[in-house]
Amino acid sequence: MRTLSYAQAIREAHAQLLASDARVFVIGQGLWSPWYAGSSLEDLDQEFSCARMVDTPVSESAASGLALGAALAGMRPIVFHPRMDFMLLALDPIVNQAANWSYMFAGQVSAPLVVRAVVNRGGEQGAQHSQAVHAMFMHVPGLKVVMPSTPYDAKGLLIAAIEDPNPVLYIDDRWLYGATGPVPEAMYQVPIGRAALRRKGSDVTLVGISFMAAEAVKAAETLAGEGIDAEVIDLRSLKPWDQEMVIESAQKTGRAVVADPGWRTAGASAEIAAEISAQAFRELRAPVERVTLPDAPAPTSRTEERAYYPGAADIAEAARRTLKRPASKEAAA
Amino acid sequence: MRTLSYAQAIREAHAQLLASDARVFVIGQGLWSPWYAGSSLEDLDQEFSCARMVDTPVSESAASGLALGAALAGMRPIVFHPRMDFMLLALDPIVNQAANWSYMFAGQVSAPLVVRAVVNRGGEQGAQHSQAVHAMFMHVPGLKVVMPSTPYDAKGLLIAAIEDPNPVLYIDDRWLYGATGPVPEAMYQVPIGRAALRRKGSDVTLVGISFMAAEAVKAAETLAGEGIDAEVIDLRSLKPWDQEMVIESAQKTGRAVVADPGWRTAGASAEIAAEISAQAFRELRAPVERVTLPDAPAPTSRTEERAYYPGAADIAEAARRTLKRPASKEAAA
Amino acid sequence: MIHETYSTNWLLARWETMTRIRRAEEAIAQMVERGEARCPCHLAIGQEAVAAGVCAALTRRDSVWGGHRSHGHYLAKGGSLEGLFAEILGKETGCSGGRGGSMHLAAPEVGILGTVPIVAATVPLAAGAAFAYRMRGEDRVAVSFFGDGALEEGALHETMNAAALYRLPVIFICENNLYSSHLHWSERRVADNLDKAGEFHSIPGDRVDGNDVVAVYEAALAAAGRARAGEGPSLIECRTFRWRGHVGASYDLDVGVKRRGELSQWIERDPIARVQAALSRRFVRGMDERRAEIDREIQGALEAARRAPSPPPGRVLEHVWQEAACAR
Amino acid sequence: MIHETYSTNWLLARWETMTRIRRAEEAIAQMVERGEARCPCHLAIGQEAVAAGVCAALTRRDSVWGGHRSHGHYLAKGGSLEGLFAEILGKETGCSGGRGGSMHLAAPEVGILGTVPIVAATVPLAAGAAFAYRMRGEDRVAVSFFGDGALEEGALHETMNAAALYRLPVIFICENNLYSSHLHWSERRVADNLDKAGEFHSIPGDRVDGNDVVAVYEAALAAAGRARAGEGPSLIECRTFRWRGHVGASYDLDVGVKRRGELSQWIERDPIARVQAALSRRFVRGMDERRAEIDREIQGALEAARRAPSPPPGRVLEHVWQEAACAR
Ligand SMILES: Cc1ncc(C[n+]2csc(CCOP(=O)(O)OP(=O)(O)O)c2C)c(N)n1
Ligand SMILES: Cc1ncc(C[n+]2csc(CCOP(=O)(O)OP(=O)(O)O)c2C)c(N)n1
Ligand SMILES: [Mg+2]
Ligand SMILES: [Mg+2]
Repeated sequence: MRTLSYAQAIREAHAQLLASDARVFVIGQGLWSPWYAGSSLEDLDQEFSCARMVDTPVSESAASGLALGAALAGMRPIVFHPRMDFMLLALDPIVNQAANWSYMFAGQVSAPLVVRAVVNRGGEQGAQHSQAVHAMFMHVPGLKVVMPSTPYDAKGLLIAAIEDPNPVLYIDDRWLYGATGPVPEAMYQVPIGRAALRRKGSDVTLVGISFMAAEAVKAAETLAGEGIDAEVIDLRSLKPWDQEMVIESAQKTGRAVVADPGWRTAGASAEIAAEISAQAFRELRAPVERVTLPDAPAPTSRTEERAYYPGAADIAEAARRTLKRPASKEAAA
Repeated sequence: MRTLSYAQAIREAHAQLLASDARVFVIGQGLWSPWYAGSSLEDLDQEFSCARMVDTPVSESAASGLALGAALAGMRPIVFHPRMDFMLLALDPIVNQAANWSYMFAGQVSAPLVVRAVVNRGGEQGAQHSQAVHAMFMHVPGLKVVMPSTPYDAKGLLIAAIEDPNPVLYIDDRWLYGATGPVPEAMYQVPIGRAALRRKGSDVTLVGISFMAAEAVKAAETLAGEGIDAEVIDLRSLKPWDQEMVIESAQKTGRAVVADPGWRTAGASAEIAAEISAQAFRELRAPVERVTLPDAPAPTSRTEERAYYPGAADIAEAARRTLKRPASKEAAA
Repeated sequence: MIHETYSTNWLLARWETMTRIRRAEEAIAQMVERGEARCPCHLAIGQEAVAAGVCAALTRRDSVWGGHRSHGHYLAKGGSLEGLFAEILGKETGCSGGRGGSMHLAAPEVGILGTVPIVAATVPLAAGAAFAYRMRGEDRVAVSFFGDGALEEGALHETMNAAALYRLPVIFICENNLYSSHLHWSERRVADNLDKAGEFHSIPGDRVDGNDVVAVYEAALAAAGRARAGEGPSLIECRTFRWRGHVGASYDLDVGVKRRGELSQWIERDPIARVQAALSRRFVRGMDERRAEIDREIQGALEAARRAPSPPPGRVLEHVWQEAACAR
Repeated sequence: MIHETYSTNWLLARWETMTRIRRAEEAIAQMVERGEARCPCHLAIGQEAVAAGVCAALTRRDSVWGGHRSHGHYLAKGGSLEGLFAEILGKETGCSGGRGGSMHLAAPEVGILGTVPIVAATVPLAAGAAFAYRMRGEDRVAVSFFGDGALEEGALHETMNAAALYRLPVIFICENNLYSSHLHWSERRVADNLDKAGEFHSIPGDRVDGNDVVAVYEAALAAAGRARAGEGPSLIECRTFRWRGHVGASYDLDVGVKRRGELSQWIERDPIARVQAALSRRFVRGMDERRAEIDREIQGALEAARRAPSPPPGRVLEHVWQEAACAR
């Protein structure tokens, strides 16, 4: 199979959707510029015209509302927010309106809106350009939330999001744009709500979200070298999330680490840890560990950024704790 | 001690703060009208002038930003949102700005802003006038979040919120406005971050938030009649929350029910259940139970509202489950 | 005033629409007073000419979008009376399946994809529907009804910029009833110039007597013409007044809103009485029977709504998500 | 053009401020090119007259509020060079303690309570500070600097309404550099009339040549006068141009933004050269030494910033919450 980068896979999904479905268009801030979407939307304006790749004024709320209105009127828009932080200016159309529309009118009107938000962290950008607030949206009934970590899922989940009759929040992470992997050329869907088993294992379950799913895979390799056989689940969908796969795995291994690129308190990791703790109550042999951002805004300086962002080493360390293995030397240092 | 209603206690806190601190003012939509704040702000405009009780145009974002700017410039504003749903239009000033301000400038500038949001549910108002989305804000570093359930705490927490140098989200619930209780006449603070033990017990810990804390007290009475001795903790503060009291209690009783007036998935109850499960891992004798709203927007019709909102009976039932007691007859019916 | 060029039939049709709205809302007021309607109801009694005049300029395929005070929009566009009453009573047969109450009305079959009570929320949605029409090359117009208060929400200004930029076939109808809940306009802004709200975006603005159904109709027709001709959005400020209070059946005088003087002046400018006067000048007969017929229609719809079942509690989780998109 | 009524000293002071900004930003551009500065830097080279002209009309106790492109505002208001460089290098001695980088600058001692990069975010904050001044009866003015793009955000329009309604001592300075990142104004709106942005709220609007420091100063002084006299807000559109790209050191020509022709025209209208020409017409000498002096100052600040320590990683959780409010 071909290999594509994560950004290329997102671009291809857009291109194929635009080519195959006249109802699809993209609207939002930064579509025509390399600053905002990286290569994930490159030249789509030239390929499909600026009329279907609508780069808007700096008006997050109206752009999102416009997209929702078009969706209610039968289109399949993707509204683009180059940083999740900016999307917070559009909470009314997303949370009050899109999420509730089907329910409020007892299913008479569909809101097939895709909201795409990019997590764009690090690079000394600081508190207002780095936020990963997926947990806020995971909380909202009526929304679906997906966070792919591989090129394959990046393409398949975007297509699934467009096909879904409900509002879907699609969150990609710039830190994954360069990651490569096999991606079929044809259009395909990755089912929303199903996790992916990235590695079978028997000692501990690592549940990863988005970038942290990729880190969990790395952590599992490290752990394998120490004789720890980790099972790795990439959640892919946050709402609904694949309780079945996660719970079964935790019941099997008796240990779990949840790795989330968001903040800790009341984050996605809390939901997953709470459910594992309840549903695998008998089988768990250690408390569920959560590896998350600390409860602090993003700093800017490189030294503080390094201290701030967790990664594979932290996941491995948490896995060792569930197994009561001694901390690794680096971690101890 | 005097007895006041919850609404009167809120009003008294406002009045005393306005009288004693020239930096305090209230700004927001609906201050001069009985429709929005119930009696919780009654006649304060006449007592303290419309210049300090600023009823604004319908501009949630600007009103919140104005309040924040005034706070940065040394005032102690309370920005009022008569429904939490409307506050979603002001997420930028609250989440991107107020919450981050201290951190972004390394503590050089304080943002002593109180954001007051009213949860105003039921009454067939439906999906956009009923939301209790405190969990979204509990997730945000830099904010504090309090949710009083008694008149005493309603007064003491508002005063504490004003005294706090950080942005504090103060959430009150219209369903509690008529509740009465003892309230000292003098000004006093209820410390932010400390829960209240409402009932000592040994069989199961009921952790309640806001309206559901009041329901938990009722549930404990019912349970007492069945020989179940429940300990009831009113969380009062969501961020930071009193892990010490909650965890110690859960360790003691070995059983816990978290009762939250918000939605289930990724809600406040998830955080509390996850922490109890992890920190009382050895002591827990049953999975932590969560009593929450279902993952659905608020309906309107009375029949559906009744099915939608949980209460004391649901808490009692959850407690019985932790003790493997048979379900009560009504619940089974 | 009532222009002579309009046929008697045309005037009668407007009179009928306005009277149906008036009588339906008076029935709702009674339901509120009796405690039979429990959801918050915002009545537009006194403002009927705006809904009736605008919708007369539209086709069934055009869409209208409203807010918390939208009974009139819903009825003028052709929504069913029984669906409205049933919705307000929280019945399964309501136009929103009993999920919305007075503040959330839908009638997709006549171009109402939803009215919701977050102030200004449907304004960008209307523009988005217009965006869809323009993209698909359809000859359709979207109308956004909103109040004077809605112009205080930033999203409305963002939307006007977008509508002008994309030359959207959208009409912004500002129903300026001088109040936003308890606050008079002068407590909320410095200038009485809402017709100029779109000027910054070169959106033509018109100010009309919102109690003159012909004036409203003509302005809306001109705006619809521009929209259909690809000339983009228009804004119409319709000056009017709600007789009843902000919410519920009372007249606001009970809650300290000082508008007694204004109220009596505006009641004299009753939009229905004005059309009726024109009709009587033309010696049109049978107005009493016509009114009685409307009342029978209302009574019938109300009784049907009362008989309808409430939604069964067991289905409260339905429609959070859809399995398949509704055909549109 | 440069008015004859201004003293040589006055003109020299403006020249010095603008030159300090220019040279500091050129140094920052080099730091970006070398990879020494890693945070996103938005340079205002070419726009110096706006910051310098406005701040000349203010006192130390007045506050200014900015956004992502605020090096000039910070320096013109009196922020320290070393604090700026250290911040951009992510050092503990930075004006924001190394927590903000170029996009988050603070200098409370000279009235900068924070600049942040969410477009339009500080506009309501500036109005809020003005609200505080008015409430306390202080003779202070708040200035809100924002770009042409910021007028597309609804919050800005909400804020203008509030500022007009409460007659706040706030000045809205729109630095119209014709672009919002890669988009020319004509791709974002239909009319070139940003000076009219406040008209709907009766806010007086002025359009000035933003590359003429005297014109900017005079407009700002008039606006500050109105604010201090209790006459409320003003808006000034300063037409200018950024020479460099939206972000970073390059000229944008690399990323397909077609503005080569415009750029060379605007470089000819260099605001610093214009003052310098006026000074040379007055036979002011020693300009080279003055420039060398500024460069030495910059070099010294830069070296001090380089020597300063990075924040220790162990303190990354500090200042999420404060124990006690900062004195203000
Ligand atoms: C975002 C938001 N803020 C506040 C409210 C509360 N509210 C409901 S109706 C209303 C007044 C609206 O006034 P206007 O737009 O003039 O419409 P009218 O009621 O006069 O028809 C307000 C403030 C709301 N529903 N939504
Ligand atoms: C709310 C928000 N949306 C989008 C962005 C991305 N962004 C950063 S700067 C900018 C352009 C702003 O243009 P303008 O206001 O004209 O200022 P200029 O860059 O020209 O100085 C944009 C869109 C942002 N920072 N914040
Ligand atoms: Mg009104
Ligand atoms: Mg610009």
